[in-house]
Amino acid sequence: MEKKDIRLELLMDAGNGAQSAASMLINEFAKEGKYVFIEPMIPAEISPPKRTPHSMSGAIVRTSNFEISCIGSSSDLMLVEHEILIDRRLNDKEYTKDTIILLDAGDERRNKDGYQAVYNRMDKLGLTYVAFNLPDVCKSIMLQLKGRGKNMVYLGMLTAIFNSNYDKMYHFVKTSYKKLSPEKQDLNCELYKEGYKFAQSEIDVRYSIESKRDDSKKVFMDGNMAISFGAIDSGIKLFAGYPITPASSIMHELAKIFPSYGGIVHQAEDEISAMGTVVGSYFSGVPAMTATSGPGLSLKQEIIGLAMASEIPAIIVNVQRGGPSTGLPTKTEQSDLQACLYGCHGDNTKVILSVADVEDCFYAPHVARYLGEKLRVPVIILSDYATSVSFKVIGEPTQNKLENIDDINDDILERFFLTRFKEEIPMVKNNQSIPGEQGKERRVTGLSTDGDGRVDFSSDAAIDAHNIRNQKMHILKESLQKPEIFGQEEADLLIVGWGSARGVIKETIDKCKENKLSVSGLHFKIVNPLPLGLKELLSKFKRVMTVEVAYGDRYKSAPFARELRNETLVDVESGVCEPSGRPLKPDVIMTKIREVLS
Amino acid sequence: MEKKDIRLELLMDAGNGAQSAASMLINEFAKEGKYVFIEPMIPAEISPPKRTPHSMSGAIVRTSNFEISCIGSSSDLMLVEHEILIDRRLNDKEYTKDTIILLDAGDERRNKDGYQAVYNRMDKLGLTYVAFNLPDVCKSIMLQLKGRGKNMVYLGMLTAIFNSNYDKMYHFVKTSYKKLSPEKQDLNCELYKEGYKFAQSEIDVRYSIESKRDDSKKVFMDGNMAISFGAIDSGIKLFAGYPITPASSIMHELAKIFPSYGGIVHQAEDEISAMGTVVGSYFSGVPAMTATSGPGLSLKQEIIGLAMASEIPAIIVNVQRGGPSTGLPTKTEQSDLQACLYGCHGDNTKVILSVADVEDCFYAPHVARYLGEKLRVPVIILSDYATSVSFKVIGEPTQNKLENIDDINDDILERFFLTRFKEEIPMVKNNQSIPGEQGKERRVTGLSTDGDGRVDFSSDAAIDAHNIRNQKMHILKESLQKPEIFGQEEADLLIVGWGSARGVIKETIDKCKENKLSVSGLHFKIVNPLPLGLKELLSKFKRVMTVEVAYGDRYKSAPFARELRNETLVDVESGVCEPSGRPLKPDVIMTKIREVLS
Amino acid sequence: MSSEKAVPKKFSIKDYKADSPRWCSGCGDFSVLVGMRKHMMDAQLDPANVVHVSGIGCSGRLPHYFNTYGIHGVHGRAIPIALGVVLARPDLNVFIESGDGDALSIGGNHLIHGINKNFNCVFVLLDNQIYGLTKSQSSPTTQTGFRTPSQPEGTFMDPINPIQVALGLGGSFVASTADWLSGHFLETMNAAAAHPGFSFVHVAQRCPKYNPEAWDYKSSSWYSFLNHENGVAPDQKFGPDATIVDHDPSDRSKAFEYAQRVPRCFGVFYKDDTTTCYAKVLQDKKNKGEQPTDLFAKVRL
Amino acid sequence: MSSEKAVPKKFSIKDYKADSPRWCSGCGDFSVLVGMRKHMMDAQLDPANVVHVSGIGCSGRLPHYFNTYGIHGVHGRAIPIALGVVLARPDLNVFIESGDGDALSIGGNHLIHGINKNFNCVFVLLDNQIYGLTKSQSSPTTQTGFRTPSQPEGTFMDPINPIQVALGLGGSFVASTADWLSGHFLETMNAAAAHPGFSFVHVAQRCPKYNPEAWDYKSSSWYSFLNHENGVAPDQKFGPDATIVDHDPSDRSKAFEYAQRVPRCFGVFYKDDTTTCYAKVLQDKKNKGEQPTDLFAKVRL
Ligand SMILES: Cc1ncc(C[n+]2csc(CCOP(=O)(O)OP(=O)(O)O)c2C)c(N)n1
Ligand SMILES: Cc1ncc(C[n+]2csc(CCOP(=O)(O)OP(=O)(O)O)c2C)c(N)n1
Ligand code: SF4
Ligand code: SF4
Ligand SMILES: [Mg+2]
Ligand SMILES: [Mg+2]
Repeated sequence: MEKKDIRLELLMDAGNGAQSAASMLINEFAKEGKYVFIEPMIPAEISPPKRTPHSMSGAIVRTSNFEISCIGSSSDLMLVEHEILIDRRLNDKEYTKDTIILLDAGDERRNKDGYQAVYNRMDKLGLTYVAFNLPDVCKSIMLQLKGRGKNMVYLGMLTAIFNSNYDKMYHFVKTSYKKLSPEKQDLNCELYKEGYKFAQSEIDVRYSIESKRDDSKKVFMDGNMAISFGAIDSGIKLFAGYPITPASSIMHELAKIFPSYGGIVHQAEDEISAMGTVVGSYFSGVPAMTATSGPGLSLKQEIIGLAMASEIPAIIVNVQRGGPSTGLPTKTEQSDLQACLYGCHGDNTKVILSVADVEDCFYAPHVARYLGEKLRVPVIILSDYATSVSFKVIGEPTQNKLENIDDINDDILERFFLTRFKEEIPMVKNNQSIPGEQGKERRVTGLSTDGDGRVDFSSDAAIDAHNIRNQKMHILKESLQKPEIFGQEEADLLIVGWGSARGVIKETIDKCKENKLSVSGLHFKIVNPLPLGLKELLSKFKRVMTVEVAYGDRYKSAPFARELRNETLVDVESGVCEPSGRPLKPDVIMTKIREVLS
Repeated sequence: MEKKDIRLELLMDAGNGAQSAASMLINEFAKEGKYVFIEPMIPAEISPPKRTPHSMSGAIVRTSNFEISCIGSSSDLMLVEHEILIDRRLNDKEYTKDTIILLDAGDERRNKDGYQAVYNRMDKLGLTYVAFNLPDVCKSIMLQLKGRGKNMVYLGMLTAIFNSNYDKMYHFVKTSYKKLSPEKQDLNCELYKEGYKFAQSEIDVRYSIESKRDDSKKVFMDGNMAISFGAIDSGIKLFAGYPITPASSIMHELAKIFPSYGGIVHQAEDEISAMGTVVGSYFSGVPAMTATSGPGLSLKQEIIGLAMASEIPAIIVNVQRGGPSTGLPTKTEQSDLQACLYGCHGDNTKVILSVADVEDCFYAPHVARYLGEKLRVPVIILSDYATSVSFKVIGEPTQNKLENIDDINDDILERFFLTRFKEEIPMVKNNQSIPGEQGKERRVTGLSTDGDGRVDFSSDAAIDAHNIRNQKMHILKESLQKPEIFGQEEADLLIVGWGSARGVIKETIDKCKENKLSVSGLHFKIVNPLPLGLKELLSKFKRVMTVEVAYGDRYKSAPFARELRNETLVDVESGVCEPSGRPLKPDVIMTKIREVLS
Repeated sequence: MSSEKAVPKKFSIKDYKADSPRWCSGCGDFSVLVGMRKHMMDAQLDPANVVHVSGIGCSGRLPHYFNTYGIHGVHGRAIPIALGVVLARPDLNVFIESGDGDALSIGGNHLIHGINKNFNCVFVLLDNQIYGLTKSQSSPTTQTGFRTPSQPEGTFMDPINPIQVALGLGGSFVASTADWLSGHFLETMNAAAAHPGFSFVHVAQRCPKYNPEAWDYKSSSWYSFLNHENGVAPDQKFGPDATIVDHDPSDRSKAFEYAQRVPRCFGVFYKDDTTTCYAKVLQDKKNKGEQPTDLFAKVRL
Repeated sequence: MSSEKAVPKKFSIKDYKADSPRWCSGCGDFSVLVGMRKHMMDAQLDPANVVHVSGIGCSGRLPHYFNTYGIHGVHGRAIPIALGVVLARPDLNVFIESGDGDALSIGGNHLIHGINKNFNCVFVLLDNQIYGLTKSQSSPTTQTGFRTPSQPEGTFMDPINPIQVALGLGGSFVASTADWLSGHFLETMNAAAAHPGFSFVHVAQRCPKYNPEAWDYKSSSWYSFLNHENGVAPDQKFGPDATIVDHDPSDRSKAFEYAQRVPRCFGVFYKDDTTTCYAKVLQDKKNKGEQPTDLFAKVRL
């Protein structure tokens, strides 16, 4: 089947190597010039017992001959290790009538009824499936590998199914297991080969995508790697963090390479401490960043407030996961927006950036430094689980090796729909020197102060400080450009989103165009403050609704809808607002659009 | 001068006993059948150096022959210890052309220029002032008391000025210094007498208020005492807290008496810990409460989220102070609303009550228990500095000795504009047993679970849980009555407020009526969720604006305005929104009203 | 209710079983789970009167697997939550399960104050010398030089010695055992539960996934058992090659010495049943509280 | 800039003075303020290169009164903030001022990890055995039986011994002095500043307002001075009746003994200049870091 765009899924028990097989495959895809996007599915436990729904681990791979910016809605092909996994996965409803399921029937003898039930379920859903049994040769090799290696069989199968380059992939497999003994390396290669042969002869499903030649340099990374590289390139020199899924890999990546770039990685005893250390460093003139996720954000609130009140910049990455509370650590959501906006007690002014994709992750630290240091406020970078773990092939970003923030490239500001500040930014405290500057010694405090930084509890001092802090944010507000619009500036419906919703909105609007639906899209990267002129912008549409991976209903607006309603008094509806733990799906949005327009 | 309503101020250096003198005075006023309201002014430091602006300490006393519900706008009389204090206090602009200032000129020899500057300033402002010198006899007695006792002189003066009962007050003074030696007691009484005599003969200012006889039982307490008593009466059995101004006195009050009522007071090592202990206790079936202020609220957020997700009730009192960060610990503000609403990461559902006055403080714990236990969610009681420290004479509340929350009195629910739940409240976790119940053992967690309470990361489980949690709040929303309206249901202008704004709104609307201005008032006690039908309600007014002790401006709505805008899409303006640290003033609101209506 | 005493129901091990665990195979948490169930059965605790409280981590999942009451709280805060249970309901048996990261990193302050307050509970520190659930960052007990994603050139600070810390904080019961020493573990749990106050039990816990080197459970020559009639007897079945050291658990100075000793020791380091219990003091105050006086007496005009 | 070395400017005491304090008269914080200014002058620290970091409390106001750089942070978190300064700028002289509530109650976890990380700073614990700024609640060091608004029948738990805790946590420099012993205080500060690592200095601090009984500064017979050539000499001017005890600060076990001793001791309990410093390790890693490699090398297709 010649296609422009394919999504496949490889689902195995945790620990069986589905993710590494998938990443080898897409590495090869990418080298072949295809566009790829991969979203791993990771259980919340380390190695949950196999053959349970909890052990579902794997990867969704989308590949195409055009730039893709989201993982899509449903899979064309699912290669699944056993009946429990497919049963679990079907609940997520990411299939269509055209989905083909390849189900390994190797476990059928252990649970005939289970398999039968799943066959029935798939029949009932009208799904096409192939139950296959691996050849004995695979089984015997796997026995020599103590049961491991099935992922290589599957990789072989996928190579055949996707008409990928067998030789190159074989070579890749061979060189990927450097840590294993030569014999084991060979056995893995054997398994790969046998899988390929098996699918060649026994599986009657083929996909191909015409590869585009494109000689520009490409890199392949996930959101968290991009943030780490971005942190380095933006001139941040200190990272303080406490482990938490899905933010930890930023610390891991930096721990490996930061010292070579003159940076320090500090694993703190908790999130409060990490936040304090960032503030101490930035006060001393050294740009610093922390990264966390929901529960850690809650803990950092008090010190974020200190940074704000005492005019110390601070960069906080918050990788949103499923909530509330400990929630669903390896699922995605966009529900921390308001905790970022309002979480700290008292009147708050801080900048909140969100990232739409891997490229944004790379540049967000630059912008965070620019805004944080210019305004001397904390800046939160909001990412989410899906973005943090999703790998994408992107053009290699230009390196900036930023030192002085005034040297920041206009392109980077543009990417976040920002104009360079033209005016002097007022400060509550007139003196903003850093330690070492002689004759300008100063103390900062979370207490109310006058312009000289002296503790002052008078009404006048309090009001002045409030005014100036908010004035700073208003200057930023006035420096924001119109956010990104997809489609016409006037239409029957506008769908609005932020952060990782961009790709989905873009793709949805493309589909709407094809279908001649009068729908446009609007996407925000800076979510606080919001730009001027929004009311006028939104008013040009008959209806406006947001798409968010966050809760909303008839009584309670979804978070971003709520902010827009307040800001514009336009009846922004909470259109798609299901915190399911899964990324937004263009199909779900399309269904909603048709419902709304009908 | 015969008046219906007088406000006086006694300002002295911290540590000189202004507050105790004022409270003796108003105790006597109250016994005479007057209505009284007292707001102490407390420096943020313990004993800041005398004769500096930082040492201003004192009390504002308002007394009248009708029920008063706020401290008012400006003082009729100020009795001030020295020139620095009056200079500092004039900045707050709580005077009118009719204000009379009695300035002790005893320090004039220490700072002639300072006094002169202040005289000039008062002249310029057109204020009436009397600079007086205490008779030598007072000075020599004070010498025997090592400089103390001036507050008793002033108390004597005020007794004379207010035509209060000298004998009774003398007796009161005598019995108030039980801890002192008999000689010192006598010296204090002497000073009182001399002060009285002095004012009788030398000060030509007199006020009197016709006392109303009213034989109903009266009690005299501040907001925090009322919360403590309310906690006991509502059947709460455990208090866990960490000291923080202005919440600490709740813990102090309870520490004195809670054990006699079967309660425990636990001073935790920090706010996070206190919150955890409340959750542990409530999970075990024992109603528990914590009390804190801004910075502590920020720290508690993570565990508040746990309580919400795991369906454990918890009662959190947050006494708002000036912010952000450490801010102005002994000033008032209403800026924590949104931190309460959204502070914790992830989708949040919790009940937020606010208290309008001392009576509400007494009943809020009852309602918090009712809502918290019925819905099994955290309930935040929002008070503020002004309410917490302001003493008021109120009719003695009926005691309820509540055990089972279903026995709660309808009147108490009514007070918060609430109807008793008629339906069963759905729960995410079907089993809500408490330890000790056999056969119903269960585990709770902040992770996503299914209805049986089992850890479940599937989309279905996550969505179900989100739905049910929000459904609970919607049931409450539907049980809310229309909030309190002052004035007509249709008018040119509606002013809206919450919590401690009630008294000011009431008084303002009364004045508007007198002035035939078409203005109504609306006041909320439950601030989350908001009642249904608000859009219709607000739409009947040509303009709507909030009055809040919180920041707002043309670009950024004040907190409550923001919530109303989102909820109703009505253009709710941020009318009076100055976080000055001082309570709302009817005069300031009146000025704004005239501006808006003109 | 009938006034006759009910015949005590005999609880069997399965009365303590709930959901099935989701740990890696070979994880020491399984042995702890089994050992604690055994302890509860030995003590014939009514599951309805037991509360397990935990933080977040692989170890934090333990409460889910006991058919008792349980609170799987937030990271590092099990102690304050458990204190709430104990203050509210002194009739319940409270166990706390906490990891080395949970207890010694983010939860350190509560450990200080839990030990200091000496409220009645059994505190089990599952020390696998690693952050398990977040995929193997250095914890405060990770061995020097061990490479982790957060310190890839090797963990560079010396590990905290949890036993020494517990003693330093004035712990009234301080013991150490290992997940694989099933007899010793059980006896340690029994002794801990018998102690009135905060019983600190350090457990050497295997994490085959991320730190298999931390504890060599296959040999026993690298450790000693502390032996005393007031302590716990050596486990000669599972630790046949361990040396045996006599140690009187009332001797605090010696306890400090043994805590720092190489080869390291398992057993009861210190025990003092007479230390003031915070919860008990508060409960006593409450119980001896005079009859309720007039709530408004003080404020009535 | 000229290449000649500038003649070192001589800083006088007034170069260290900023705003005027707002403490109660007679408060020990005044003496600490004066003592620390003297220390900075003795060491001729350039005020521009000094950072004072504090938490919240009466003691937390100290940084405002030095004409140096300073961060008056939030309650209990001075240590992490100071670590940020030290990691970022090893060239600066960092002092931390913290109260007994700030350091030992809410800030306990950071104290554990600050001491353990042993980063270079002088940590001054102003111990007035009470929560001053919030008006006299019991703190972890309040003497048993002392009545406070939070424990009105008398503080009922035994106070934490901060020196013992610091030693138990492995402190590399642990000393105690008193605000009114001006000579001893100054010398202690000098010794603390000279120590590479986390110098824990406990200061008996008078709070005449809320806990005048805590420290009897008028007599000196109730304490001893620890005396050693590697320590700090006794202050015979202000403590004429104190006994003098010889103690070698390299002896940790003895240090523990003296920490628990009655009469209590002032002086250097323990000192070890060779303990690993966290910040230094990280800075060394960074400095020896190879030249920047190609940022995208690993991820380029
Ligand atoms: C506030 C907060 N910070 C961080 C995390 C992430 N987290 C979960 S478990 C864990 C540490 C686990 O290590 P340990 O306590 O040793 O338990 P183990 O998994 O080894 O049993 C961390 C950092 C969290 N859940 N909450
Ligand atoms: C998060 C937070 N909790 C509580 C407080 C209130 N608070 C201010 S200072 C203080 C304790 C002061 O005691 P201590 O640390 O001993 O300092 P001292 O005033 O005695 O010098 C407390 C509880 C606060 N500012 N922030
Ligand atoms: S990661 Fe380690 S501690 Fe966690 S379940 Fe696996 S083996 Fe056990
Ligand atoms: S309360 Fe105590 S510590 Fe605070 S300033 Fe007054 S005397 Fe000093
Ligand atoms: Mg661990
Ligand atoms: Mg103190």
